[in-house]
Formats: sequence, C-alpha cells, structure tokens
Amino acid sequence: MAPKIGVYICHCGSNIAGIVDCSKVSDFARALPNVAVARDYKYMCSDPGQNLIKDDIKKLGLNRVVVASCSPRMHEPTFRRACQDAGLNQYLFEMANIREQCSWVHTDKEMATEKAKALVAAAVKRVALHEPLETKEVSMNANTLVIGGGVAGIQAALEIADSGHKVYLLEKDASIGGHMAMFDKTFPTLDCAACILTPKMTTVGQHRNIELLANSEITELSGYVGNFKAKIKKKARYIDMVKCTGCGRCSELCPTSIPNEFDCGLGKRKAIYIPSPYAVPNKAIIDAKNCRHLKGKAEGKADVCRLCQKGIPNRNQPGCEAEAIDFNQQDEIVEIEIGNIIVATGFQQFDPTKIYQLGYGRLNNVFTGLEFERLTNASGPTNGKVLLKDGSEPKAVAILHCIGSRDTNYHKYCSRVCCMYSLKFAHLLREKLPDTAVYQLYIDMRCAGSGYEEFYERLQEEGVNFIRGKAGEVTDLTETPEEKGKLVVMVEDTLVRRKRRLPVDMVILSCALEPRPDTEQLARILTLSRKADGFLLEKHPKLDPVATTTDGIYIVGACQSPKDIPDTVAQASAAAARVLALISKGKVEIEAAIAYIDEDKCAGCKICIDMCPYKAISFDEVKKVCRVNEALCKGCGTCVAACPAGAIKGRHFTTEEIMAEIEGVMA
Amino acid sequence: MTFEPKIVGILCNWCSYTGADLAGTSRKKYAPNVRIVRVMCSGRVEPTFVIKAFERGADGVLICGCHIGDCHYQDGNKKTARRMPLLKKMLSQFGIEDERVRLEWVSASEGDRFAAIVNEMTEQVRKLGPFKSNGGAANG
Amino acid sequence: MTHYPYYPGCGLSPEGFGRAFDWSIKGVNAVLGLDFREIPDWNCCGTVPYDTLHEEASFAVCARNLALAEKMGGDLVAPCSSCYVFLSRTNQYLAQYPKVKKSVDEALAAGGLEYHGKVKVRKVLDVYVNDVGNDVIASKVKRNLDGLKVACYYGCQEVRPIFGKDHPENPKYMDKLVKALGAEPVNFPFKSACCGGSLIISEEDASLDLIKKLLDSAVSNGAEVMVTGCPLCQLNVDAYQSVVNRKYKTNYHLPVLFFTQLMGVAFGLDEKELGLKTSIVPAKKALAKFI
Amino acid sequence: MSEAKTTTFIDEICAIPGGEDIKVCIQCGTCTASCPNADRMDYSPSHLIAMARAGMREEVLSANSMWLCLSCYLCVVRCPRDIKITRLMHVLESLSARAGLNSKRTTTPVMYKGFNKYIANTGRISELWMMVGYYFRTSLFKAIGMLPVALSLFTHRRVSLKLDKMSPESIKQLQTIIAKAESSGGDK
Ligand SMILES: Cc1cc2nc3c(=O)[nH]c(=O)nc-3n(C[C@H](O)[C@H](O)[C@H](O)COP(=O)(O)OP(=O)(O)OC[C@H]3O[C@@H](n4cnc5c(N)ncnc54)[C@H](O)[C@@H]3O)c2cc1C
Ligand SMILES: Cc1cc2nc3c(=O)[nH]c(=O)nc-3n(C[C@H](O)[C@H](O)[C@H](O)COP(=O)(O)OP(=O)(O)OC[C@H]3O[C@@H](n4cnc5c(N)ncnc54)[C@H](O)[C@@H]3O)c2cc1C
Ligand code: SF4
Ligand code: SF4
Ligand code: SF4
Ligand code: SF4
Ligand code: SF4
Ligand code: SF4
Ligand code: SF4
Ligand code: SF4
Repeated sequence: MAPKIGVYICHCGSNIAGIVDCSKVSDFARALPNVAVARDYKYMCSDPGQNLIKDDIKKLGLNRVVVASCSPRMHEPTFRRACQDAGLNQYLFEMANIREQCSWVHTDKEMATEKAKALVAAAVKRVALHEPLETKEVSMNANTLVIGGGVAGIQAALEIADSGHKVYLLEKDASIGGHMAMFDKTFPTLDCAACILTPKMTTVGQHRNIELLANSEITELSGYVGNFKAKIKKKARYIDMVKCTGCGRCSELCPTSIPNEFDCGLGKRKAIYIPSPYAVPNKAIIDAKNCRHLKGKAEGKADVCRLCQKGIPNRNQPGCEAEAIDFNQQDEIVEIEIGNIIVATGFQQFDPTKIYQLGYGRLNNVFTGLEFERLTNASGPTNGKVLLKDGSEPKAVAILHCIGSRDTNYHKYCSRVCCMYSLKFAHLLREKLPDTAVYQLYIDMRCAGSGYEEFYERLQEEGVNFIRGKAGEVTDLTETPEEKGKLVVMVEDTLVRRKRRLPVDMVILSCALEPRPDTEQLARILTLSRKADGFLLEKHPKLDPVATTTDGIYIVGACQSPKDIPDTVAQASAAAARVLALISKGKVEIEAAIAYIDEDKCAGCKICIDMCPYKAISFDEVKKVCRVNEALCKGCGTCVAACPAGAIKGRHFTTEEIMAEIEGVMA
Repeated sequence: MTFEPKIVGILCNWCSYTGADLAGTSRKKYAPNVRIVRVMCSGRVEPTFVIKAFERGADGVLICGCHIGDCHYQDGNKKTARRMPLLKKMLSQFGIEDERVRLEWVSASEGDRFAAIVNEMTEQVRKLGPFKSNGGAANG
Repeated sequence: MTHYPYYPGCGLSPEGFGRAFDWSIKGVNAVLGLDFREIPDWNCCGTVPYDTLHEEASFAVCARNLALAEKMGGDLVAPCSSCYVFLSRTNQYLAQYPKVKKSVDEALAAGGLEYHGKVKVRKVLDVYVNDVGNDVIASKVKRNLDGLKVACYYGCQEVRPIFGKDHPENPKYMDKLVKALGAEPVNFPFKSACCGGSLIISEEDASLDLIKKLLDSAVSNGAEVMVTGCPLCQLNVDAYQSVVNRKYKTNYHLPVLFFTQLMGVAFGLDEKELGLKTSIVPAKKALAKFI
Repeated sequence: MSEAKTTTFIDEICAIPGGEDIKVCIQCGTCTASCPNADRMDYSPSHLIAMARAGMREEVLSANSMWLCLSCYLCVVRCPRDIKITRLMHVLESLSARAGLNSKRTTTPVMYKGFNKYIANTGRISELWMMVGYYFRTSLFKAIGMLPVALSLFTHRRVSLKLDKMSPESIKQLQTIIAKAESSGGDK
C-alpha cells in the first residue's frame, strides 16, 4: 500500500511559532513525496488538535502520521493513542522534535525554520518505512519488592500489603525505621516520632503479607515489568530469627562495648545487640567486625569468648537460653520473583568534617542535626537531656543553617528540611532549657508547607534569636574574658551589617541531606539514572515524579531528593497506588519495538548472543540459528548493529528506517 | 558568509536524547547545525550510519550515549566505544578527518554539557571547512 | 638532575628583601639534585597593585614570564606566594575568558612572544614534597633537628585560591616536611591566617594586629622558631616584630626563617650560604644545638 | 537614583573579567564573617556587593573597603557561591581609581601607584625605594616612625640601594607589551 502521510506542525502557542515559521514548514511538508496533507495548528496535543489527526485519518484515508511538536518523551503516547483511536496502528506514527531540540535552543529564526524542515523531512522519510507492530501482553506477578525500610518503604509496603498482595520489604540494616526512628519529635506539629512510627513498624513485622528481609541487600536484577527476578543477599546475623525472643540477656553478658551508630556514636552498644528499643525485627544481631569470637575465628583462633552463648556458669548467669546464637551462620543468597519494585533507600547526612572551619570533629560540643536528635530523644544516650560533652547544660546554643547545602563547594541544592528541623531544635531547646539563649544563623528561612510559616512565627514568639547570616567559622580561640571556655561563632549579621562574634556552649550544624554513597551502585543494578546532584532520577519532575525510566520501578522518599516526612509519605502512597493499578490490571504490555532474527539469513556465528545484555538470544541447536526471546528483549539494538550477516532486524529502528531518517535530515 | 556546517547527531534515547531535551527545557542556546536522529542505545550505531551521513553531505557526525556505567541497557555504550577504532579506520579510508566524528557521553542531567559539545563541535567542523568526499576511491 | 624554569620574583632577586630564600633554595637544591633555571630577564608579576590599577595589562605582564618559561619547558617554580597566585591566576583567566586571551595574545605578539597556556606554576614546597618526597629529604638529613619546636606558617596565599594541593585552611605538607627533618611541628591554628603583608606599608595598624595574633598563637603553643615559604610573610613577621612589641608592650623574640633555611641547617649546609644572618630576630639561640 | 543608572554600574563591573561573579551573591555574609579586615572597612565585603547591585556607584567607589582588602583569599575559599571576592575587590579598586573617587582615608592607592611606576620603568620592584617613595608622598612623620625598621633591614642586608634591573631590550619589550595591552583595552 502506497504511503499516504499526514503531517502536523504544532505552534505550541508561541513556544514553537515564536522562532520557527510553522506555516513555511507545513508548506514545505506538503510538497514532500507521499504527503497527502500538511497542516499547522496552535496546540496539537489539545483535543481539537488530536481530532484534526483523527478526522484526516478517517476522511482522507491516511496510513501514516507525522507530528512535529515537542519531544516524543512528552507526547508520543498521546499521538499514538490518537492514531489508534482512528483505527491506525500506533507504530505508523512518527514525531519530529522541533521544540526542545529546535525552537527552545535556537535564536536565529531562519536557521531554526530550516532545521525544523529538515527534521520534518526526516520523519516523513522514516515513517514511510514504518510497519505496523502488535504489542503483546504477558501476565503480571502480583508480588512487590520494596527496597529500604524507612518511613517511605514502610508506608508503601503497608498500603500494598493491606490490599492483600505480597510484599518483600528489604532493609540493609538490622532494623527498619530509617532516620525517622531516630527522632524524638517531628515538625511542624511536634508529634512524637516514636508514637506515629513504631505502630507502623510493628505492623510491618507482623503483617501476613509482608516478608521482612532485614540485614539484606539486592545484588542482581533481571527481567522486566511484571516479571522481575531479584537476587537478595541475606547477610549473616549469627542469630536464629525463629528462636531469638529478643530478651536482651546476651547483650548484658557481652564484654565488648562500642559506639552505637543509632545514637550517632554518642552512646554505646555491645557486639551482640538489639538495634533499638523499638527495633523491628526485635531480635539480636552480632556485629562480626567487633565480636571477639568471630574475630578470633577469622584469625584461626579456636574458641574465644562466647559469653553470650555460654553465660558465666560459676556466677550462675546462663547465656542465651533460647539457644538462638549461631556462630556458623553464613551469608545466603535467595532469589525472589516480583512484578514491581519500589525504591525507598533514603538519604545520608552530609559529613561536616569536610568543612574544616566549622570545627566538627575537632572542637568539643559541635554537633550534627542527627546527633542533636539523639540528645533530645528520651530513649537516647542522655535520656533526652541536652548536655554538653562534660555533662553540663549549655547556656547558649547556635544552630547553623545550610551546612553543605546551597554551597557550590558541596551541594548546590537546598536540603529543604533543615530550616524546619532547625526550628524544631530551637523549640526543643526553649522547652527543655528555658534559660538558654538560642541563636538561629540562617540565610533564608524556607518554611513552605502546611503550618510551617506558622511554626516559624511561633519560634519567634518563643524568643529565639534569629540572625540573618551564614556562619563563617567556629573557633575556640577566644579574645575576651566572656568568651573564655566557649565556642565562638563568627558571623555577619547581614541585617545590621556588623560582624559578630557569638560566644556559645553548643553549636548544632544543620547538615545537608545527600545521596547515599551506594546510590550509584544501586542505580546500576536496577538500571536507573541519577540526577546531577546524585539522587535518583524520576521519569518526569512534574508529571511523573514517582516513576522512573524503567517500567515497573518507582522511587519514593529522600532517595529522589531531600524531602520531609509528609512529602515522603505522600509519594510512597502514590507509588503504592501505581503498583496496585498494575496488579489489578493483571497484565503488562511488552515492548513491540524489539529484535527479530531472520532465520534464513542467520549464519549461526553466535556473535549476537554475547552482545545481548539481557541474555535474550539463544541458539537453536537443531536449526543452527539464533532466536530472540521476545519477553526478554528490550530493543536496545546492540545485536542488530553487531550481526555480520545483517540477519537481525531491530523493529521500529530498522537499518532502513534509521538510514532514511539520516537522509532526511540531510535533505 | 560564514560556512554553516551540517552535522548529524545520533543520540541514545535514555541519557543523551533526554539530555538534549533538558537543554531545551532549560532554554540553553546552542548552534542550530546539529540535526538529531534518535536510537534506543548508542550500541545500535552502525558504521554505515556514519558513512551514510557523509555520503549525503554531512560535514560531521556526533554520536552520544550514556556515560560508561550508566547505560540503560547495562553496557551498550561500552560496545560502542569498542567499535570506535574500527569506525575511525573506515573513516580514514574514506578520507574523513578524525575531528569530523565525535563520540561523547552525555547524561540525562547534562543539558549544559550537550549544548557546549554542540557549540564546540560546530566550531571545530567550521574550521575544517566543508567535507569533500574522495568517494573512498583512494583506498577502495 | 631535574630541571625547572625558575621565577625568583622581585623578593628573591639579588637585591631583594627575601634573597636568603633564594640562597637557601639553591643550597638545598644542590643536595636534592634539583636544578632551578632562572628565566632570563623575567619581569615583576605586578601582584595586587598592578592588578588593581591596570587590570587589562596585568595579565599580559604575567604572561610575558609564562611565555618565556614555556620556551624552557617544564613546570615553573615561583617561590613567592604572591607571584605564584598571580602567575597561576593568569593561566586560569586565559583559559576561562576569551577576551583576556585575545588581549594577552595581541600584547605578547607586539613584543614578539607567544604563550600557549602550557606552563604549570608551582611552589617550592610543592616540588620538594611531591616531586622529591619526604623520604628522600629525610635521607639527606645530617643534623637531625630533634626536639626543635617549629611553627609552620604557610600564610594565606600559599595554599589558598584552590590552586594548591593541600587543604586551603588546614594545610599539612610543610608540617610533614619539618617532621622529616626531625623537628617537631607545633599546633598552630593560625598557620594559614593572613599576616597583612600586602598592606603593611599603607595600613600598618591592621597588619600589626594580625602579626601579633600570629606571634601570640605560635609562642603560646611552644614554638621556638617559625618557618614559612613566603618572602612577604617572612619580612613582615620578622621585621615588624619589634614594632609589635612596642605597640602591644609584648616581648616576642621568635626567629622567622624560610623553611629552606631550616632544611639547609638539617642538611648540614653552611650558615652563611643559607643567609641565616639576614633574619632580624636572630635565630642563633634557637638553632644553637644544630649549627 | 534612576534605574538606568543601576544597570550601568553593574554592567561596568561585569565587563571586567571576574566582575560578573557579583550577580550570583546570595548575601550570606560568609565573606565578611571570614574577613580579617572587615571591621575596619567602611562597608563589609558583602555589604559592598549589595550596594554595588543597588547601583550606589559613588558610595561604593569612594569607600575604603576594597583598599583594605589584604588579598588573603579566605572569603574566596569559603564563599558558597564560589565568588572570587578578592578579584571583585581589585575590580572595584580599579574602577574607583579610574573614576578618581578613591578614598582619601587610606593611602593604599598612593602606594600602589608608586609600585606600578617601578614596573613600568624598570620591570622590577625594590622594596626600599618603594617605601621611600611612599613615605615621601604620604607622611614624613610616619617615615620617621618607620626608620628603625628600615635601619634594621639595612643592617641585616635585607634591602639594598641598588636596583635590580632587566636588560634594556627586555624592558623595552615589556613596555611594548604593556602599551599594547592597555591600548587594546579589551577590558574597558
Ligand atoms: C536531623 C534531621 C531531622 C529531621 N526532622 C524531621 C521532622 O521533624 N519532620 C519531618 O517531616 N522530616 C524530618 N526530617 C526528614 C526525614 O528524615 C525524611 O523525610 C525521612 O527520613 C525520609 O524517609 P525515607 O524513608 O525516604 O529515608 P530514610 O529515613 O533514610 O530511610 C531509608 C531506609 O532505607 C534503608 N536502605 C538504604 N539503602 C538501602 C539498600 N541499598 N538496601 C536496603 N535498604 C536500604 C536504610 O537503612 C533506611 O532504613 C529530618 C531529617 C534530619 C536529617
Ligand atoms: C501564578 C502562579 C504560577 C504558578 N507557577 C507554577 C509553576 O511554574 N510550576 C509549578 O510546579 N507550580 C506552579 N504553580 C502552582 C500550581 O498552579 C499548582 O500546583 C497546581 O495548579 C495545583 O493543581 P490542583 O489541581 O491541585 O488545583 P487547581 O489548578 O486549582 O485545579 C482545581 C480544579 O478544581 C475545580 N474545582 C474547584 N472547586 C470545585 C468544586 N467544588 N467542584 C468541582 N470542581 C471544582 C477548579 O475549577 C479547577 O479546575 C503556580 C501557581 C500560581 C498561582
Ligand atoms: S539471642 Fe538469645 S539472649 Fe539474645 S536476645 Fe535472642 S533470645 Fe535473648
Ligand atoms: S562472643 Fe563475646 S564478644 Fe562476641 S557477641 Fe558473644 S559475648 Fe560479645
Ligand atoms: S532548608 Fe533551610 S537550612 Fe536547609 S538548605 Fe534550605 S535554606 Fe538552608
Ligand atoms: S509566600 Fe510565596 S513568595 Fe512568599 S516566601 Fe512563600 S513561596 Fe516565597
Ligand atoms: S550474529 Fe547474526 S548471523 Fe550470527 S548468530 Fe546472531 S543473528 Fe545469526
Ligand atoms: S535488541 Fe538484541 S541485544 Fe538488545 S535486548 Fe533485544 S535481543 Fe538483546
Ligand atoms: S560569601 Fe559569597 S555569596 Fe556570601 S555574601 Fe559573600 S560573596 Fe556573597
Ligand atoms: S581577600 Fe580581602 S575581602 Fe577577602 S577575606 Fe581577605 S581581606 Fe577580606
């Protein structure tokens, strides 16, 4: 059937028409071979715009369509659907990108118009060669993997599990809870973090639809939306999870005491320990790096310590009575099959030792935000008392904003939550130590959220000293008697234009939220992309902020960008809804633009087999030819380029189609 | 009038094409000399595409893919990189100068970088002048 | 022998106030097997005053030296911190601003020169620590400076404008070198603070204040000598110590040496060759054990 | 103060390489908090930037602030917007001197001018002659105060009456280069 092509040039208001002369382009298109009709219109993606296409298909009997407008990443699905509605196979459509890659990036109208013409010519040449393709449907595995057990992962897991579907919740640490579990209060409502989070954590631990894989990490992923296979490494815990009752006797016996990560190193824990009072799972774990027995074993020493297991019999102190301790446990790899994945791996706090002049790690009583959270937490190392390293109470505290954020030397972005948690800290200080002076050193107060500005005003009323200026330096080199023994914060009060030296006892650094160091590795395993700032990249920042470019994988919470708990939870619920929608549909469409091997041309050289990243090509020993597994092929085309016999066809990206496009842009 | 080179850009869908889109959404201005052809993966690029472009009058070809390690299809770009020496050899047989063909890694967040590469390459090719094919005759 | 083009700058020139730095560098180089070759007929880098009042020409003034060095090949060594900053900065601006490059190229061409931006500018300390290495330096020590308490004073420009290899506020590489000589670097929080050298003539009060803080910190941390790699710092803290004492009623007697002089002492070089006597606060007492 | 004037002053600053940084300052005050001389300045470095952006040309150019900058670069190291404040200070000095507005409450410009004359004439600088020239032009009284320092420098062979000069051909070459750079005035 001879191609009969309709070409539609979009003005996109003035977005395109402001630079590209759209009527000239449509005149040009009209004269191209095989073009039956060419029109330009204000908004092609609008209903009237789409109707233009549908009507022409029906009335003029078009069998190919080209739209020149925005990026295909934006509206290809829209126009494909319009074609389909009018009875045309959706693959008989092609888009020319004359906005993102033309009108928005050029200033010379004439050259931009010429370029737009070339792009349209290319699309017209290409579309003439398009073939109708049928998308296939495969069934959908209803299980979901959630990676990361912070508030984001917990929320998503619960919503999916509650609707009756199985969830694997993967957490690399010994307990779920993430950062929120470390807080005492949360802004702006000052809810007790434990009161709102621990019930959810417990529910996760007991939910019959949730399989909690704590102390575990993902190592490999294969498959595609609806049918993923993941390899999970369950790291040895040295505890039998079934037998352990979480009684804590073992910890009491253990002689090895080390800084507790959960308390940011401000408190101590044992080598065998239960991560926190509300840990889920509430079971012991042995820290192999510090356990005397396991260290000894690694060095070939036969039997060191084991007090936790054996107890101290002569003092009538029995060891673990449940016989739950198992020093022979090994790391274990399990494989699970799932249909969807939600990534909720969160953030890490910026390490302020990098900013030498702030004295963190060098001067006593300079704390990070998370450390201060632990100091105010009733179950923290000081039982919630705000104390200096020497055990006394501070008389003056300075809270320093934007540490590692909004700073080209570290992170350019604003971390979005630190203004608010700094206010929270100020409030907790006013409440716990009413006579202590509190200074907030800020550049801008960023309090955009429901009830946030009101919280700021409340803190002003509570008598906190707000100084507009970023601290330049924290020093213990004092100059006057009243500074003696204190930390001096140097700052310009930019509202009065005076350099000030603030003598205080405690400095809190409101540190940036940054991507976790293993984000790159995780992105590689899951084939996700990252943004310039290192956080995971969403599919579209406005219109699809929870999906990724890989179908079936969603990102939620602080692994996408710094965000607070309300935003995190909203996003987690959104992703859960997306997953549930797919599960309820039960089927997924698989890509039709994939590779196909012409058995007559295939020489059986097997070069393609090694080329395929998805092991989609197998060799037929009988016919001595290769074959593509349609469910596994993702259509990258690497094999097509590599086949010496030219036997592989990359559907929708055939050599002829691409060549035609190249000829077209050069026309 | 200054010589306006024609350059064909072959970009992978996931990183580089998205990066070029980002240059657009952030309104970065760059030279209008590059016309972009989209492929799913830089690993799809065949030497014949490049030769075809020159044959049809291109003065340069720019190939862009995801950074090594970031390939949407795991390591298609590594395969592209491995094919480059072969491609360059073919090009020299056709009398095509090395500087006329560039392979660059551009991620989805590097709109700036994409614009800079286009400008730089346009200038470079402008300096080289229009490409005149020797039809590959000299070396067969 | 490794060769480097060498730019002594006005301070280290034969008539300059920091000539002892030049002498001691040469002495130490002989021991370490380094060859610094003076750029023939170099000119003053112009430093702050020139940049300030003739910003168009200041790049060209620096570039003339770079062009001459480029002909010689190799990394250029500029001992004075200010020369170092202004020469490196010229490289940076030439690369960053086409406008600057154009004007400099034209100016150089008028003088029959050209510069292609290939010269890397480095400090003596950087060459010693990173090209020679502290191990080699330690192996040349003849008189271990055991027990000598040293305040390593880097000054502001040595490490600052991101050209350096060390931390811009808490540099350590001079401390490590001093340790390699057997001496003991003391805690000295002001090690990269400014001495006010560039304004000592016109804004004396401000500068004296800064010098006093330096002396205070070094002496209270037990330093017996201060060493530095900047001729301006050395001049300032040495020559104005008596003025500080007069103004603040203090009584500092802290010898201020070039670190190369200290190296020379450890290598057993002759006191004269090192120009120890050019120090105004005498170093004799502090170094008595070693010379 | 008209808005047109506002744009002009900013343009003037941005036209000098390095001056354009002024646009991205977020007025955080880190530079001032770090500056060893801020307390002596008429306006702190960050204040000066704000005034410049507000188009307060005369006030900015007649301030002593930039002349008190020690070129210690501490502000540059710490500025969260990677602004080369030190360079900006030099830019303002240059504009101030050209406009003839330089502050009379600091003698730094006089010193700088003397310094630069040496470069133009001999290609190199002598500390001693520069000091002599400076005190001669500013205050003889101060010079007397500095006599002991000068004397001690002299007795320790730290300064010399001789001038270290380049060869006449090289001086000529340098002068040609300077003349060309100033005439092409790429920066102005
Ligand atoms: C000091 C401070 C105070 C704050 N105070 C408040 C407040 O008062 N109110 C508020 O709304 N917000 C506050 N926030 C922000 C809040 O912490 C975040 O919004 C929230 O923690 C984000 O939750 P998340 O689940 O995305 O990430 P996280 O809490 O970081 O949880 C991520 C989880 O994933 C796990 N994980 C990471 N990588 C992997 C992997 N590869 N495999 C398996 N598991 C993995 C981690 O171990 C962790 O359990 C504060 C932040 C800070 C730094
Ligand atoms: C000047 C301005 C510029 C902005 N620019 C940006 C920007 O650049 N980027 C950005 O991300 N955000 C921007 N925003 C914010 C953006 O507008 C909102 O985030 C967004 O519109 C919110 O969408 P919505 O659907 O919740 O509400 P709306 O857009 O207000 O839509 C609500 C709809 O509900 C209908 N409706 C109301 N009541 C009833 C009823 N009782 N029954 C039936 N229908 C009802 C209304 O008619 C309306 O159609 C901007 C906002 C403003 C004011
Ligand atoms: S390991 Fe044993 S002793 Fe320890 S918590 Fe579990 S049951 Fe109790
Ligand atoms: S073996 Fe000893 S060190 Fe190890 S966990 Fe048990 S009691 Fe602690
Ligand atoms: S939220 Fe506030 S403290 Fe945090 S980076 Fe943004 S402005 Fe700075
Ligand atoms: S109300 Fe709007 S304009 Fe004002 S601070 Fe909030 S976001 Fe900014
Ligand atoms: S590379 Fe081509 S010819 Fe070789 S086995 Fe694969 S399809 Fe067949
Ligand atoms: S196009 Fe070829 S290489 Fe790519 S996934 Fe499909 S079969 Fe594998
Ligand atoms: S430190 Fe930088 S951003 Fe902050 S006020 Fe100074 S110049 Fe502006
Ligand atoms: S360089 Fe100048 S402005 Fe900057 S901190 Fe030093 S003295 Fe202050």
